[in-house]
Amino acid sequence: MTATPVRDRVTRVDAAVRASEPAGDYRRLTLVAPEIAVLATPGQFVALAIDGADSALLLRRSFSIHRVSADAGTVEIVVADAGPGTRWITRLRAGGEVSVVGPLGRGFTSPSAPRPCILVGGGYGSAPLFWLAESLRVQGCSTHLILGAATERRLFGARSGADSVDEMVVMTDDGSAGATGLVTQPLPELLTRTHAELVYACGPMGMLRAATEIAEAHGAQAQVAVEEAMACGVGVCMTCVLPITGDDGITRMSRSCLDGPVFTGTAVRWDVIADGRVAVPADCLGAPAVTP
Amino acid sequence: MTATPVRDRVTRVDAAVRASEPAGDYRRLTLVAPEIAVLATPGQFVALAIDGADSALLLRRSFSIHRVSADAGTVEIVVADAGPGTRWITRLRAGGEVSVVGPLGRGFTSPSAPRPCILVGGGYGSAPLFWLAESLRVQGCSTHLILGAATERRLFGARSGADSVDEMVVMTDDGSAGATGLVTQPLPELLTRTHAELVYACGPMGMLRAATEIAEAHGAQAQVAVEEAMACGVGVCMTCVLPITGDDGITRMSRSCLDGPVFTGTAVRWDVIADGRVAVPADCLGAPAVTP
Amino acid sequence: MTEDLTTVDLTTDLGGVTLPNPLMTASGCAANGKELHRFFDIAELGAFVTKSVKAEPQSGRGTPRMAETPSGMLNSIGLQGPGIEAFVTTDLPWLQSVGARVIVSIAGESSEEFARVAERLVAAPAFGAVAAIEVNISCPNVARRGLVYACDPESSATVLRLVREVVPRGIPLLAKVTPDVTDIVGIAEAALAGGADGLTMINTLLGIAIDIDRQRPHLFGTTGGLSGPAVRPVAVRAIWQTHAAMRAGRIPSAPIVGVGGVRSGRDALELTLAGASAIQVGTATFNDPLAPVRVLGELAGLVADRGARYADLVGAAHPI
Amino acid sequence: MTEDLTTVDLTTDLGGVTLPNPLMTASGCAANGKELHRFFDIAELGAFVTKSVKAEPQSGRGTPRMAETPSGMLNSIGLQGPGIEAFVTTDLPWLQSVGARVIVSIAGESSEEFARVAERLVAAPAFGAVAAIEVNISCPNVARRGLVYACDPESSATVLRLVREVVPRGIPLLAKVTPDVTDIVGIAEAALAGGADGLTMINTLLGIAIDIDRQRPHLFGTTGGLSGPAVRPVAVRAIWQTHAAMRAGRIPSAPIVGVGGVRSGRDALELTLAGASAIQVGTATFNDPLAPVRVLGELAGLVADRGARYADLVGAAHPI
Ligand SMILES: Cc1cc2nc3c(=O)[nH]c(=O)nc-3n(C[C@H](O)[C@H](O)[C@H](O)COP(=O)(O)OP(=O)(O)OC[C@H]3O[C@@H](n4cnc5c(N)ncnc54)[C@H](O)[C@@H]3O)c2cc1C
Ligand SMILES: Cc1cc2nc3c(=O)[nH]c(=O)nc-3n(C[C@H](O)[C@H](O)[C@H](O)COP(=O)(O)OP(=O)(O)OC[C@H]3O[C@@H](n4cnc5c(N)ncnc54)[C@H](O)[C@@H]3O)c2cc1C
Ligand SMILES: Cc1cc2nc3c(=O)[nH]c(=O)nc-3n(C[C@H](O)[C@H](O)[C@H](O)COP(=O)(O)O)c2cc1C
Ligand SMILES: Cc1cc2nc3c(=O)[nH]c(=O)nc-3n(C[C@H](O)[C@H](O)[C@H](O)COP(=O)(O)O)c2cc1C
Ligand code: FES
Ligand code: FES
Repeated sequence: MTATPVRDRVTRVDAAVRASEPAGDYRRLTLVAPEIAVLATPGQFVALAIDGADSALLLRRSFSIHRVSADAGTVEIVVADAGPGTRWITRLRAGGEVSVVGPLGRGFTSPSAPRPCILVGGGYGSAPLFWLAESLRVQGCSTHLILGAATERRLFGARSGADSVDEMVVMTDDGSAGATGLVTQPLPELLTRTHAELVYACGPMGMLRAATEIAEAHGAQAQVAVEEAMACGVGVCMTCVLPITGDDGITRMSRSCLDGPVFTGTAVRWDVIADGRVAVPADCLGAPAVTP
Repeated sequence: MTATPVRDRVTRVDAAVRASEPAGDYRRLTLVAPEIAVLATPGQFVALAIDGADSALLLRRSFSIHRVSADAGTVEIVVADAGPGTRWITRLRAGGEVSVVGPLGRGFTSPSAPRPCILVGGGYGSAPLFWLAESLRVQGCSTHLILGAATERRLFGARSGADSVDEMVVMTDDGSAGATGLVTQPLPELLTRTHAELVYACGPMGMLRAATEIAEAHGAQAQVAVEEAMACGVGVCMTCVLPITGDDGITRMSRSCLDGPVFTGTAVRWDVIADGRVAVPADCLGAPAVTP
Repeated sequence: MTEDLTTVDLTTDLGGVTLPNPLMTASGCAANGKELHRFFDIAELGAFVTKSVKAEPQSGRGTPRMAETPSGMLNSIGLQGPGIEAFVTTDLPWLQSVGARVIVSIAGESSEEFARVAERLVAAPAFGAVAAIEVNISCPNVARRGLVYACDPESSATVLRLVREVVPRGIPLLAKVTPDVTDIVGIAEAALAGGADGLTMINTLLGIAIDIDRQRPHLFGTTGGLSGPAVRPVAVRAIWQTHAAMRAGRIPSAPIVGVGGVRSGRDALELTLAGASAIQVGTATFNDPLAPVRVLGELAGLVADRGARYADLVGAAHPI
Repeated sequence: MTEDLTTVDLTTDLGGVTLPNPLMTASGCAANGKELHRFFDIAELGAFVTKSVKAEPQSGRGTPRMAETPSGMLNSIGLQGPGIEAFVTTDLPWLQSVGARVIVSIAGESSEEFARVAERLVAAPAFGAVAAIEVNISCPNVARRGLVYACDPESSATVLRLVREVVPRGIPLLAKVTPDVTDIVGIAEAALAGGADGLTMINTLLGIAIDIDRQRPHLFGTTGGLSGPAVRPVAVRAIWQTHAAMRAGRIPSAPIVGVGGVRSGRDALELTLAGASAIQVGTATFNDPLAPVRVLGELAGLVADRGARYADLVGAAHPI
């Protein structure tokens, strides 16, 4: 497979692995994919195939783009070993090859004018935030990053990340690095102090919901990057849906790979999301008369 | 998986790959498997798993043992890239690991007293013959090897093999090495000249049949190593059967992984074998009244 | 590949309609075209098969809607879609605008709903883009307590009959059947008797995955449809049995559109040799968004290697 | 694994017979014991299930008898075996000598043949080693033109009734069913009504592979049985549906022996949570001759991690 012509800002490419470095519990991979590097914006993601035609794992795995270098033609991702697919990826080494589709989805939206922004990243969820912070900074925004994880080894970017932002706060559940507590804990104080109107959040669902609610309570808007199980990543299978309320007030089951992964926090129907399941709200467009 | 205790001269072991070297169109792999090396005899085989638990290729692939070194604890095999499974194996490199079950099957039987022996190997079928020749030589037999293949690149052992035997004849279909012709062509003359009573043959079915018939015509016995598609290699699935006539004159569908892969040539029911298919002879034990 | 593939004759006949090549998307595995058109020109395919559409908008089920399984996956989408009205005003005109030959997949909870959807489709201004209609009878019949239409010969025939009444003769109807039956040839026969011009086989197999950590079914909807390379031998068997029955004159002859586990040109040829006149690529598209055109190219190479026309290879593995 | 696995309670009840653990070989995937006993002590298993045996010796089919498929395989052995006479004089005494708990799988071309085989087995001196009899009704009924017994409720019930008549009460009968039916719960119900004490599900799915180079079916016998991890979601579904019907009181309660695609302890637990009281490992044994004991060890670890007894996990994923 060779790279396909870019028809509409998305492509499939066989990427050489330039580097694979450990980063706490994660690995940071640098992939040579110039076609993707020139197109991507912060908050978009890529989908990697797991091995070749003889792999029993048929579906691609999705990863936020950590950063790109248009000059070097590289795309970086940060991968946690969470199962067989990510295990294969974390075992890739420089010189290996992997099929990559991207850039996918809608990324973060910048404020229309320079404003203070708060970024909240849980675990590897912080991966796309440094690149986002740098692009916000170029646009004249001040950037305040809260980095959190269960333990120090699950933090990503705690060492090098400070350079990308104006302020960085580190939190761990167990206090093994930074302050003890949840990543959303410093958020109210930070919102009050910075008068930020925008919160960018990436991490587990519970954290995204909390960030949305805290932002809302402070009159700010949250943009949340969700992580739904995706069979295709390109919008054709309808597995990755979430109930999202549109500007017209109507809730639809929307594809998080196409309309997301970044959604306005208040548009997400958190009320039907619990314990890894998402129900169809009764008022959703096309909802069955009686829920099955 | 670690090596299992040897209960009955067969074991499963995770073998490190010590070396993988090109040999014409093939690759010669050296596997560290001391438990197997001490047990094996010429004509036996090993069965290799293709990759780990996430491989879509579930069944093991079988390979004749080329030679063993009990001292080094190694087992060598010669592999042709014939499909997805063997492709994976030929891409293994030193430092890699592969699950090996062996030694499997019944190998070649030595003559009861020192005798001249003729060995006939087609393609990679020659792989087990050098080791066999060396062991025959230790028993005082003279050894005469005919090596054949379609082309030079498909010969195995044409360079180094001569040391293992008293006489070596090389044949290729296209004359790219040795004399032009089939591997069985020099057999009648050699049988007449050496007065050999035993022919050992390993290669494609057509060759095994021809070797059997020529040997029989010269009053010699052929031992042929067959290659039937095997799902398990260890005797539990009944996929690898061939119609074999026993000493009692009764033909049974016998497992080539357990009762073979080496059979007495005249015991094989060549009359029902053609074009990759084997029918059940009407006089076979338990044959259906009407063939389906 | 031995020769210029553009000279290979890949044309295939689908109950009176001739397609330039046999490759298609599979319903529900390609949405309604725009998404894949970013990767390749969907008009290059023999036909583009749309997601099954019902009369009204459908939210589909809750999530998780998918579980990966060895060499396959389970899905439980619940036919999420915009409804036929939005389909004919938005999706179909777009498909027409890019020059795609369209096979519209229709579904319903009652045989009347199928007919209603077909009627609305036929009345659409963009109906000219429609090459055939695929009638997805592998979906639950509410009147029979959710029993899938294609599990019952009579219900299958009824749906086809009602749809046939409202669809003009020149538009072939393909009945899409499920392999989860004791006698797939009997269902095929009933669908043909009802008015189908061809068959699409197979839909997914019913399956379940359990989340062993949460100790509950993995999918929100409990059961899902199994698809992907894992099921290919079942698809080949269904096509083989049905095509064999046609060759033997036990049921009327009709084109079979093969689907199930096709990932490569070799797989497409396998279904063809078993008796399929056209090939759909479904789940493999999730692995490779270019799979439908890639498989087309690979198939063209294999047909060329055999010095054959595609049509000559249909059912060629049958002894009689 | 958190604790000493020898303390984990893995006992399971199989229609009155208690086994020390739920792990078994699958019929036809372990021959009759000697071959695997080279790799591990088969008496460590909950039970050893033998290759289906008929009245007379069987040559089985020609070759190729197998085709590898994605995450699975097709087989077409044709029940090759020594016949019941040789089985009871050679195989069964050997199994008894190593202390194995034996489940003998029986087959026949007529319901009378099933009964005859069972009768001979019951009369065998080594019958004391037999823990249960598995009645493989997923094989063709010659009287009904080769229709598989387990495709028809009535034939299924008849076989079980005739076998039940000749087998002493204390020996459970397990009816082994095929998933290639429209309504597997209906077949299960019929088998139980006929006299089965439990069910083994699933046998292989009917499949075909085509050799695209020779342009003919790959298997000598054309069709084969699909097995391996590829079919696991179908096995889980069959077990789930049947166990759910038992929980709801729609059919009588009975133990289900789960089989289909189990390769790891996680897979075994998946079938257990769906409703299986025991687990057979078939095709995975071809990948790893130690698979049955390896899976047993892995399952013990998972049961221990959950601080549970095995029996508590049977069907635990059901909401009600
Ligand atoms: C938009 C997006 C961005 C992501 N970014 C990152 C990232 O930057 N770094 C990172 O390490 N991981 C990221 N993930 C999660 C990552 O895709 C999953 O961890 C991975 O798919 C798990 O695959 P597995 O085979 O290792 O695990 P398994 O649990 O065995 O996977 C089984 C199946 O479930 C799906 N699945 C399991 N967990 C998840 C999950 N959390 N999200 C989505 N699908 C899942 C898999 O894709 C696969 O199909 C992201 C996911 C999405 C959707
Ligand atoms: C006893 C024995 C000894 C062998 N010795 C050697 C050897 O020394 N060197 C060597 O290169 N090859 C040897 N082979 C053949 C080797 O096992 C096959 O080439 C290999 O299994 C093909 O696997 P594949 O995935 O590459 O090809 P595929 O054709 O894709 O395999 C598909 C399936 O068919 C089976 N199969 C295909 N071809 C053969 C074949 N020729 N024999 C048996 N099974 C087959 C495979 O095992 C697999 O299950 C031997 C086979 C046997 C039975
Ligand atoms: C996510 C998904 C959604 C599907 N939706 C539909 C559908 O709406 N209508 C339909 O007829 N088949 C649907 N199918 C079935 C496919 O069209 C196809 O018959 C099946 O997946 C087997 O082919 P495959 O193995 O190539 O995927 C769907 C399959 C998948 C995986
Ligand atoms: C080679 C082979 C032979 C089999 N023979 C029998 C048999 O004789 N009797 C039977 O009831 N099932 C037989 N089966 C079916 C298995 O017992 C089992 O039901 C099926 O393979 C599914 O389990 P698995 O996926 O673990 O293999 C056979 C399966 C295979 C692969
Ligand atoms: S992952 Fe397929 S539509 Fe989003
Ligand atoms: S390969 Fe399984 S019995 Fe020989």
